[in-house]
Amino acid sequence: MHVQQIVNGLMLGSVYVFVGIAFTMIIGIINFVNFSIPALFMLGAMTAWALLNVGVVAPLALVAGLLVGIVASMAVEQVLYKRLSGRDPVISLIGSLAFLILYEHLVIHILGSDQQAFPALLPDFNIRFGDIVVGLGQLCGFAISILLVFGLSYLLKHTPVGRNLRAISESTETATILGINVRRHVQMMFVAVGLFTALGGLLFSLNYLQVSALMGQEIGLKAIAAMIIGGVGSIWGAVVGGMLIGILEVTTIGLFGADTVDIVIYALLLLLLVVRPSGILGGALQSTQRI
Amino acid sequence: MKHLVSGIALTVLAAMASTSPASAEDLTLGFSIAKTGPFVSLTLTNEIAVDMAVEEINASGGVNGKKIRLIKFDTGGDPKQASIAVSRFAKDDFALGVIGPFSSSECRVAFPAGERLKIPQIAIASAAPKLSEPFAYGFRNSINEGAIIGSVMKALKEKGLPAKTAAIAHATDDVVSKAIGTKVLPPLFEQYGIEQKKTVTFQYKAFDVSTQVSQIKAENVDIVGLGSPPEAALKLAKELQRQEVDVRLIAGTPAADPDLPKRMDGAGQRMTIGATFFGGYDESTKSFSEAFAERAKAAGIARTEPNMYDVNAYQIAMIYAEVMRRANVTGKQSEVAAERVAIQAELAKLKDFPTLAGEVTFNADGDALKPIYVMEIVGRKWELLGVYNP
Amino acid sequence: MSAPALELAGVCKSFGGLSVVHDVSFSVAQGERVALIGPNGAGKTTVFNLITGVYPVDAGRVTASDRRIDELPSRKRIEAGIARTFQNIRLVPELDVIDNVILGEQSLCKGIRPYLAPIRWLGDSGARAQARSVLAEIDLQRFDRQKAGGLPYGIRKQIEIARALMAGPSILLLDEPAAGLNAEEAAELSRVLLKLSDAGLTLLIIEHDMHFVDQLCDHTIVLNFGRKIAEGTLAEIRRDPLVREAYIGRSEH
Amino acid sequence: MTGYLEGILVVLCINAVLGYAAYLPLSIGQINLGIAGFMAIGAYTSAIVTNELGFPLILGLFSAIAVAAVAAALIAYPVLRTTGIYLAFATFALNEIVRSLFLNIELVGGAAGYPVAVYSGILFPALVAAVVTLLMVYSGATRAHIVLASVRRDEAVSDLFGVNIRLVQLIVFVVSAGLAAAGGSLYAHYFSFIEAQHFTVFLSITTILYVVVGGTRSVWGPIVGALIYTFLPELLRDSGEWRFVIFSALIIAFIAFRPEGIVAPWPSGPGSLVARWVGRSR
Repeated sequence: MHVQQIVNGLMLGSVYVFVGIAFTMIIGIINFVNFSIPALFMLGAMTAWALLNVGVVAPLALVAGLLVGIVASMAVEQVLYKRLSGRDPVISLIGSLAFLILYEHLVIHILGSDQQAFPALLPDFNIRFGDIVVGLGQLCGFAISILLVFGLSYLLKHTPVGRNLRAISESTETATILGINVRRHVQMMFVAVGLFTALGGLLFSLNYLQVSALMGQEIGLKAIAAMIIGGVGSIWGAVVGGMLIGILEVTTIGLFGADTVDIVIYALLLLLLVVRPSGILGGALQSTQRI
Repeated sequence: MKHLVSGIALTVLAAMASTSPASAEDLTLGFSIAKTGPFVSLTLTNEIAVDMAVEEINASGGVNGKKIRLIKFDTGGDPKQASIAVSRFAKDDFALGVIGPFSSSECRVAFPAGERLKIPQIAIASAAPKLSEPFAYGFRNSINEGAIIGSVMKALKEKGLPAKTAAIAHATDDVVSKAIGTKVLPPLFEQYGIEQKKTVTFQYKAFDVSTQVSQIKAENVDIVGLGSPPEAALKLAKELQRQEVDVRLIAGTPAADPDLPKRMDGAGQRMTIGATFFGGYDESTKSFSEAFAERAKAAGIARTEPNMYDVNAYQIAMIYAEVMRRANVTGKQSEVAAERVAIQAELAKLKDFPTLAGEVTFNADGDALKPIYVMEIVGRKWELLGVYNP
Repeated sequence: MSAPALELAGVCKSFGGLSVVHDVSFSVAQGERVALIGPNGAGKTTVFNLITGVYPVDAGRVTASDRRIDELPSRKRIEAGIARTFQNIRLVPELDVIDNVILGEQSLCKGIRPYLAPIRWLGDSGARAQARSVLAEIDLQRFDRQKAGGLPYGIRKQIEIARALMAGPSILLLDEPAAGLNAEEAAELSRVLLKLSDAGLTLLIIEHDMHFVDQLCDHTIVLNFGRKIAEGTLAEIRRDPLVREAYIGRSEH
Repeated sequence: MTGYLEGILVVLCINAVLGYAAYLPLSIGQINLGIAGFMAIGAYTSAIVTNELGFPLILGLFSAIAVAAVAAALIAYPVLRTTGIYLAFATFALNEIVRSLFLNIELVGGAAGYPVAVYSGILFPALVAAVVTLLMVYSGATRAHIVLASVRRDEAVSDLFGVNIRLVQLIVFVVSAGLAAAGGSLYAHYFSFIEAQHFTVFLSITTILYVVVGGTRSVWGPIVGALIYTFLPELLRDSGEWRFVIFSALIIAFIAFRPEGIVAPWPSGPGSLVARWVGRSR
């Protein structure tokens, strides 16, 4: 039976990896602590659900979900990043938290706060090996996130855009002096994070077949833990951190029961923050001391 | 800075003025609703049921020749607001009693306040065991989970349905679910000679229960006793379907949502629960459901079928009308304190009061005793298995 | 001859292999007014940071009136009588000028009592009185109730001096005090510094304005690429070929 | 005093005390997301000593503050090794740990919550809130306010003038925990019931948000923030869910256009915009 539990752990971990990457990308590259990401995750899913509920054809609803995620992310950039660029990350943390609460209450007001069943677009979104069940949603989510990690590493190392982004992550002032259009790159980052996080929300809904206005909170908190444990700013760190938390959660539930899950995970997070704030893989993308 | 503080003080006075003074000839009742916040999907429609009851009472001549006047206050499901609601109803509106609050967490804060102010309250959906026992002025028009799930077990036995081995799955961070999982189910399983195997736990807001279901699958039991709110029941049923685990879920009132079979979308087949209302039971319940559905559509609410909490709220209004009649209440401001005590006395000895969906009695703890409808999910609808009196 | 107010012996500092200060030694006698000059990037501000402990020395010793201070934590060095100003203004803009100055005597506040007095409401007694008198010394008392952030550059520069004086230092390190001042303001400042020096305060000043140095200092040390290349009166160092080369480069002949 | 206003005023008192618990770390540039955790420690301590040991109300409050302060002092060493957003994450983890612990300790009722016998009425919370406000406003006039503002603006310079940065951070962390515990005690004894699910990290977050709106650079900031956070939803009472949307939109507007909050000594007055742009280009 353990194989199924490990599969469950990996599948659960892949959700945290997906959102963890979004967090670590935006902190690592433009030093902006974006706590509104869990809301973008939820907005993608809830928009798609609402449209499907009204009878919109599936592909259109899914694309609309992505668009809403992007627009919401752009709003955060316009209102917060544009005005606060350069100010300390503490203010960006507080500002993005306010956006998280705004988006959640907006959705609660329009679509209600209770949990909805996401229609099963594919009859059985799972693959079965003997009695082992593997969720296809998470599998593609995991595949996409690994693809993205390779893609992003390649982009950062070998392309001009990547070089510009790395310059920006070192210091926005010098990047501007060097003639890099920082604003355009930052906007591109926010669009990428919006698209990517909303996609995460859709994959989650396809697999767990459930959405709610507050779904972002539970996943967001654990994804932040994954980012930190892996190493703030390191994309591979988010992958390692996410998987570790997934497995840890599954084993803790198996051994001690669900009520100790929060204690175990956040105790590990606190320990790591104190002993090794740069996380398991260290802030590869950017010097963590600066934050 | 100065102008700012005076600005805020002005707005405070405006907020106070909104509470209209009680006119002499009305009997005032407070209605504590959770229109925003976590319970909104269950509470949204309580207002319709209570309005229907009050209109019915006032149309048939009111109580002792006086009309019932309702003061509504939205607590948003927040315990602090529920306590503020009670002190407002008691001190500002001179209410004779309070319909609500809705949830256990709100009751735990509102009942002590009601006790101090000596104003009766009848909770709509609170099911935490022994909650109202220490409060003379705290009543609950909901049945404790032990009686509900007991009836479910009785129905399974009578119908000879397979129930030799059982597991328990309950949420750890919701007081009612934890009570069901730890204090209600184990003794019942023993009483009915069912071999209890593993207990699995989950957080009610957790989105992934695959681990727990894999543990249940390993036990291959006949039934799973469930202590959890509707959302978690939905998640568990869907995961059981995904991992192809064939088992019958049994649960209490937290999972009693008329829309649950539709939301299960094929999962949770043969899930059995007990509830204090079944729409299609008899003529009076059918006509109530139809009238309710019209108003729900008019109000643009997605769910048009009344849930048991709507019926509980409707019954509470009716109970108040009855006890106020028995205590021949006048509603004069000077008499309000004495009349609240009289109402409390009448409520304490309320026995077999006939109302919609059966007769209501309040036991010594202040909880309701009324018929329990045991039903199971077949396809996308609830099917009635039997009616049991606790 | 009493021990020098400040003495550096063989002080070195390098950042990641780049040697910024190399074997610098000099001493400043009690009550003396010494200028530390050199082209940009010569390591002048780094020397100040080494003296005040912003970062540790890699080698060498720093002593103040015969007491070794390079091992003291930066927080304790001000108790050894060393106060400083900064090249770019580092005041607290949202606080009144008088509060910024009061911060200067922070090192003299021991225990809990100094933190209990409501100095803002007590009008002119205790800390506020002393701060106002220090401001008066450099003729800035008219700004005491204004926010430090809203004042012109020159004024803010001098408020930093007042803050440093508040700590009752024996030696005052001034980092380009005349920068941003016009001729008249610079003359006024040097008149004030002369008065303080006559009252026994030792001054070590980083400055590019040679006229200001000439008016004020009797002894000058020249740094270039982290090394001391000359020392002496201003007239002597003007004739020193090494100094001329450092500033205007070697002639082509 | 109407029943309605009485309840709202007690909520205002609790929000003000909690606001000062969030204000202190903010006044030296730290985000402490563990406020709700220490509020829980205060609430449960006060409830236990009054329920089980028969302590009077005032002793319940003091033991709540004492226990929370000691807990903060013990945990301070590891937690304060982190800075900036790491400190925010560390205190957020701390908050979740404390909440989950209370959720699982059966002695205090675990998930079922814990009833509180001793009722405080409205005078006690009003008195405690008034005393806390007076103390904080008084501290605004002392040297402490100068040191805190200086540590917030420039730790290096403060250190050079003799400020012991580590000690200031420790004192702020412990006092903030004590204030949060006081808020917890007031909550416990007025609402007569406490449950661990109430003290989530989102309670810490909303507290910090309304203090930021009120202003983190003046001792009046938390009071103004608490007034707005308590009364705005009441004014929008009939607009249902919209009141939360409007409230969070208001916070975003402040953070984007006036991050220093309503009550801000500088930049204030007509020249502020110019001064701010000068400040920004520094």
